[in-house]
Amino acid sequence: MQLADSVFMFVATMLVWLMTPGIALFYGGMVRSKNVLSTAMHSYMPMAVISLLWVVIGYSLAFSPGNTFIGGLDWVGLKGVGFEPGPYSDTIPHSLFMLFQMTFAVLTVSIIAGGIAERMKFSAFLIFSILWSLFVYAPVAHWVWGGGWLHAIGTIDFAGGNVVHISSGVADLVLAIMLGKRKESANSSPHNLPLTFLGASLIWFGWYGFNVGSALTLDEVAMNVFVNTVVAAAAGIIGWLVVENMINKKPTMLGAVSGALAGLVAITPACGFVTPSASIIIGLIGGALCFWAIFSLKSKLGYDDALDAFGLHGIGGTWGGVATGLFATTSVNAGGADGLFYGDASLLWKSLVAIIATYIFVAVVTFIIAKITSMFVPLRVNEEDESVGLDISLHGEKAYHESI
Amino acid sequence: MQLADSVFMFVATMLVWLMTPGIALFYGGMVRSKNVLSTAMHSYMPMAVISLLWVVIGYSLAFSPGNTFIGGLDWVGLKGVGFEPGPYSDTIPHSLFMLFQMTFAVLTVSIIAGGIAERMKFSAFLIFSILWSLFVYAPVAHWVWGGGWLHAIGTIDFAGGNVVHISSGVADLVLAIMLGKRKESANSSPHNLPLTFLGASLIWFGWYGFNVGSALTLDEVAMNVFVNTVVAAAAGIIGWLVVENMINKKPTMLGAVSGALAGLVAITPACGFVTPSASIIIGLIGGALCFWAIFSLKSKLGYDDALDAFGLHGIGGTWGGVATGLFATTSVNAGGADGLFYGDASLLWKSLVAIIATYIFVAVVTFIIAKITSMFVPLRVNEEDESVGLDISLHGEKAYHESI
Amino acid sequence: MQLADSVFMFVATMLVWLMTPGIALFYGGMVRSKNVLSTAMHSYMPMAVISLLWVVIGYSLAFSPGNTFIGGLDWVGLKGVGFEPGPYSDTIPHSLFMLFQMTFAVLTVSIIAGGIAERMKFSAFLIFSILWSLFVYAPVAHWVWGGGWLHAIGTIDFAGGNVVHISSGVADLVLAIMLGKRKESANSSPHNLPLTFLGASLIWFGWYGFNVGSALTLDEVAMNVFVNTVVAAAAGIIGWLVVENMINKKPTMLGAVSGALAGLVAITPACGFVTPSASIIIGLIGGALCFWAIFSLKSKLGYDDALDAFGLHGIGGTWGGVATGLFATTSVNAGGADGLFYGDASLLWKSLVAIIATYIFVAVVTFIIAKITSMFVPLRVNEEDESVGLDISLHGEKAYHESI
Amino acid sequence: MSEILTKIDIITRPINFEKFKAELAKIGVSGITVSDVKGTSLQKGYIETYRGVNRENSLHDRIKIEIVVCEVPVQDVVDVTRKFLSTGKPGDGKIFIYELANVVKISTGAEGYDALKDEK
Amino acid sequence: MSEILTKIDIITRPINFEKFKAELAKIGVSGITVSDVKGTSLQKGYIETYRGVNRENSLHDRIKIEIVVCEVPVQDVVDVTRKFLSTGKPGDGKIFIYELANVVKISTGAEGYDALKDEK
Amino acid sequence: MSEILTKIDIITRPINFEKFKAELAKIGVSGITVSDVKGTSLQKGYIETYRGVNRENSLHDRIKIEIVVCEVPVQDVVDVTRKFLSTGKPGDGKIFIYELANVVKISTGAEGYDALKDEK
Ligand SMILES: Nc1ncnc2c1ncn2[C@@H]1O[C@H](COP(=O)(O)OP(=O)(O)O)[C@@H](O)[C@H]1O
Ligand SMILES: Nc1ncnc2c1ncn2[C@@H]1O[C@H](COP(=O)(O)OP(=O)(O)O)[C@@H](O)[C@H]1O
Ligand SMILES: Nc1ncnc2c1ncn2[C@@H]1O[C@H](COP(=O)(O)OP(=O)(O)O)[C@@H](O)[C@H]1O
Repeated sequence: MQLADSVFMFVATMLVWLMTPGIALFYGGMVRSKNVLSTAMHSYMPMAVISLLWVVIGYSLAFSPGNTFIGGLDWVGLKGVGFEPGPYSDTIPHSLFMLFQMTFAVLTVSIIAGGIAERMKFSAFLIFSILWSLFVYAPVAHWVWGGGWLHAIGTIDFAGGNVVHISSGVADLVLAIMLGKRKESANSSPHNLPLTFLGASLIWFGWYGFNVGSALTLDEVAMNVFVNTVVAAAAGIIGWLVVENMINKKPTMLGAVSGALAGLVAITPACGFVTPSASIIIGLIGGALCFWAIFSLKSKLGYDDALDAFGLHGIGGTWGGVATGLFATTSVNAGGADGLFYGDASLLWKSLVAIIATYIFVAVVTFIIAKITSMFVPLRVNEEDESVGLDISLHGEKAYHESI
Repeated sequence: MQLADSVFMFVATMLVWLMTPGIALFYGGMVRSKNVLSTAMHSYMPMAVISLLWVVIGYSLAFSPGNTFIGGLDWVGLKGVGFEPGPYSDTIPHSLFMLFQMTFAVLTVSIIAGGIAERMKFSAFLIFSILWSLFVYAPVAHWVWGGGWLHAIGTIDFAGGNVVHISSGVADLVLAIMLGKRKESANSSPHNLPLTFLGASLIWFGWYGFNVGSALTLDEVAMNVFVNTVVAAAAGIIGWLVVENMINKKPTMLGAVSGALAGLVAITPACGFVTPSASIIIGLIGGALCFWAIFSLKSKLGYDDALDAFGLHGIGGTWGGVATGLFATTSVNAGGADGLFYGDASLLWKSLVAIIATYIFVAVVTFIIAKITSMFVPLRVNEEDESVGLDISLHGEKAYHESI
Repeated sequence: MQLADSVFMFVATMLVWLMTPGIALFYGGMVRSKNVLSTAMHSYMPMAVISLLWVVIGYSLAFSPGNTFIGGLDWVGLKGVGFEPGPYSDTIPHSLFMLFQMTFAVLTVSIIAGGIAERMKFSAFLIFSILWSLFVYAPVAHWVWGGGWLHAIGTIDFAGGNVVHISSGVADLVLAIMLGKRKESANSSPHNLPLTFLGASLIWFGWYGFNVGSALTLDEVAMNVFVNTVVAAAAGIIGWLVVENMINKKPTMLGAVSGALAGLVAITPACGFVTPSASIIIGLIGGALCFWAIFSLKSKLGYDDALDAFGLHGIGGTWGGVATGLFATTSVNAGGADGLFYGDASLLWKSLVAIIATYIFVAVVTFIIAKITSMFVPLRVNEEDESVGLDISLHGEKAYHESI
Repeated sequence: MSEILTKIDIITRPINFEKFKAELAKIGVSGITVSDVKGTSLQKGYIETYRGVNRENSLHDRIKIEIVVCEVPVQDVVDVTRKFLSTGKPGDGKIFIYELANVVKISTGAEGYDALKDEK
Repeated sequence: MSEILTKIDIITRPINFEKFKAELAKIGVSGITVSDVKGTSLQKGYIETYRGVNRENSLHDRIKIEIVVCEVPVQDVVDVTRKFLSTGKPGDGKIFIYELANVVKISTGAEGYDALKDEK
Repeated sequence: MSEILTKIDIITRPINFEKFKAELAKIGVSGITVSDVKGTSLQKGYIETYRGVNRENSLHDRIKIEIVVCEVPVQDVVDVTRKFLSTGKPGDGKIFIYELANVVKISTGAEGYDALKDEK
């Protein structure tokens, strides 16, 4: 046990915790004013529901010893998860590790809310998110971090590229397609970009806890993660804005903050295994690629990923996984592996296996869960509720009131 | 002295510090746009006035050895409050403990601003808050934490259910009644709920510092507090929304964030003494009860507690005190006590004594202080200023400007 | 190496990091709604550009051993800046010190954005800020902290009065004069003061990392810094509001938050060397003086320092430097010096030399850099773009969308 | 009944609109349009002050209520309005009355009297 | 051509304005003014609820489109509007038609027909 | 003096309103109502771009100034307006002039000329 490590992980947990309200504000600013509260609720409710679920069973399913596919039930109801260090770190309380991981589980669900904005029923999303957390998040987390098969074959994912970003991105895409386009999607501009700016800043802020905290201590690897996270985000901004400026002749504020997040997503799986120079490249390409995906791919394929959670987290996370296979080097982290550019092609194959497996598993199970949910309650609100806005129709509130 | 503890308490102090601007934003979003700056000012000024007062004399009155009712003057002007650990912790600087406690003193006053919104004079609130901090906050804090009589009879209040929440809630209620109803209270909807959402998120964020930090180190008790705080807030959301949905058929965003705060208030006194399962129950009931108090009690009794500081902090804090008497168990904290459900009824009686004594003392002294204040300056603005809005009439500012 | 120190500096770095988005929100709320994104971008882009520049060369120029005027190139590309402690602290990783300092370099540039708001071209500011960071920030930081001549002659500047505040304030003033007045400056009220309130709160929050973190550990000096920072900010609010209330009969919310920042700026250079009582005086005068500078000086001299970065950071920083020369005492910090009120006039002279040298150097080089920039791209947008608003004309975005 | 269409604009302080609406509904008004406006007249303005700079602002928050009537006598609307809104203090506002050439109900194409006579 | 100036106010739901504008441009409308308003009529209101307190709100978000025409026949504008906006459901809105006494173009001082006949 | 009531609507760019108001006060205008509107006419629109999606927006921020006069000659208002607002560039805006049937002052019930002739 090492008190300073515990303090560090307390701080990291706090930082990641703040990302979820950050997502709510980030998303809330991008929808129209008649849907801001509904959107915020989608991102906020996981803080209630998934937190409790995690304590009751989610943590056990994801992290307790089980089979290669999913954890067991040993830690149900936090049995055995107390102050004594657990198997994942000798220096911090097991319960602190559990809370740190809880913030990831909550965040992942709240990211999904991006693609479904402005049309999914609140009750449907609640049911969906509980099932999804149990049947998608817990297994994927187990595969990578809980000793499951992805870990066994030797893939590496430092802070959750697969677990958090690809899985939420793909789930978001599946839901967006199943829900169909928003009626007024062609016509819906972000109603409050300063709110989005604020949310994005809180998300970035929290990301330091997310990435650096994933080292579970502030050692040499962690410090490298810290530097990598800083430069990848910076490079992501530049990557996005340069391409945006080339195509549209305007560098936008929404582009700048989106680029930062793209860079952060991209560096997430790689941050503990690559050098700062590689991080700059990963961030630059991450920013450029995510812009391209949102700008070109989305309009070509025609799905309505309302707030681009797939464009950022899915594409960015995929690139991050590939980049790990390319740029990873044992010179910065003996516990990692060497990537293609350091002479070993196998890591890249493993990364691709991990990515493809995650895509397929998440897509299939998300689809099934959504179908099951729709047996109980329709996924989408009716036309009138959608045109009036979900704030009034589902929650009986309006975000803003002027004098009349 | 233990450096890691100091770092932890630095972090905790920062977190609690942030709750006060959080309150300002939380409240600011709930009033009409013509009063948002005035409301924010009520919550912000304690950061100036009460901070200085604390350094000069407040800390000494609350925490220095004195009699059973109030502290002495030994630590006036921070005399003897330096880097050396003080009597409250061996492992952190005395001055750090003093600053941590300062954030509580500031926050408590800023909570009161909820009931008086949209009609109390700024100057009156300033005078009131100085007197209140000296003659209400300092003694009550001394009773519970400074070695006063409530401590002597064996009541327990981990993070300030009595000191912070009941005292601010009751003071708020007394002022709300003395001020009377807002002229347009029937007609005043929150002008900016995203602002309220943001404020509530910052408050919740800070609450981890509030509760966990009250352990003064990150030991086993502290980790239990951390888990309890997480689950109680989550359960508070669910408790509120379930009841709200039963009654009004709509789960609201304002309800969700209010429920989180209700759960947090309720767990505050108990968090160091109860199990996580008990915390879930305390949070659930906390959320449900506060909704009921605001929904039903307020309209029945007819007072205009504008932003429901009594409904949340008073009612929630009272339930938290009772719950401590019910659920406390020495199995999680040897320094605590066993509650009714663990075989000892005496703690419940002590809790009730503490609650009732706090209610009476705070109500009476708040009333007297408000009366004294009103000798110097009227408590309430005149009708015209109220209808124009306090931002323009008292502060000469408007929160928002459009192009005209 | 001391893990707890590293954790502390991680926290401090996070806190200072948050100040830059805080500045963006603080400034963004003060401009008109047609320029909020442009203003935010000015403050946000340093997080991308200056961060990378810092890693590549800025840190080396500022902190690596060089001559008395500027650092060398030894640490270019972070060569030698790794996990091993560097020359500036034995207890934390060198790379952590580098990141902590990065947040200062970024923040300083983002402060400058205040004076140029609503009229400077985005591309011009980008070019300018890169040059400025290299040719102004790096040398001045080197003079004071990197072993340069100001350090050699014995001036003391705890957390960056000269390096951060005076230099950004003066640069801001020079740019504001070179750009000329905004066309509608007489007519431009802050469009969203709650946003400004939020930004100011984040800035204040971060300032604890800024000042206390500058001690690089949480020792006796650091704790004194913490207390001083708290009370100076509080006193700054009171100083500003008292004078404002005397002159305009209204204590404003914008005044309160500006006063807090004024107090914080003023205490920045002195915080490690003075007593809490002195800090209260420094804060009070800081608040009053900055109000006076903005109220009276600006209108007399007629420059359009749009968001008063000079009024706050320039004037406040100057007063802070002078105050250090007056109030510093070795009784609180053996590594400091005694000021005039403690019997030694020489520190005051040194402070004045430092201030004057910084004014002259920054003013001249800023002017030259701006002139050079204007050879590539005009500094100011054209009339039509200015009247349409920079958000639409430069960034192709509008901050807010209503239903039409 | 002659088909004279009249538009009535009421400019007044922000008010409890729901109550006023109920009063108007009683005399048969079938639709109302409201908007936020700023108004100035003889009331004195107020001073705003930002960082020491004072700015006079003579624009007060007002609302504009537009009512088109045909069947309902204009005088009734004026009377109800005065009863509800008159406080005797400056700023109570004004009622402006215009003639209208025609009204068309978009959904049905009904014109004039019929456009307003919504099927209740 | 007689110089009759007509003002047409359309009150309807928030719509995709750019498309509607294009339709109007086709028949020769040279300028449009739009604003956000709130409207109430026979549609039922909705309930807002804040911390358990229910408040009925019968005001719906509407937009008001103002068009002044001279050359362009009023009936054309009405037709285009009905074609574009009519859904048959309550809330489609109303078109109010007024006569105008004069129009002045500020930049040139041109009046009436000339003020509207912008040089294309 | 014949009691002809006239309403003048000015649609123009957002301006320094206080100065304009002072000019109007000089010629005797006793009250003004202002609101934010969006306007489109022959000026070209601008492009907004959000995450790569371009959207044309032809609506510009405009303000609408409503003035009702009786005593004051309409031409005076037009002249003052043109002098103050004309820049010669497109977008200066238009002045629309209507006849009014009546005005009522809510507080006193005074009508027509008397309603506007505020006791100064
Ligand atoms: N002549 C006018 N033209 C246009 N609007 C007017 C005129 N007179 C008054 N108004 C509008 O009516 C509002 C209320 O009028 P005001 O004169 O203040 O009320 P009262 O007649 O009760 O004093 C004003 O704020 C302004 O918006
Ligand atoms: N008599 C009226 N006077 C003023 N505004 C009206 C009137 N009737 C309708 N409106 C406005 O038009 C809007 C739409 O009218 P509504 O009656 O709902 O449409 P529909 O005729 O299709 O039912 C209303 O919300 C209101 O703003
Ligand atoms: N025919 C019209 N009907 C309604 N509004 C109009 C009309 N013509 C102009 N406007 C309004 O007046 C504003 C300014 O008019 P515009 O034609 O741009 O000015 P200018 O005549 O100086 O070119 C427009 O943005 C629009 O809001």
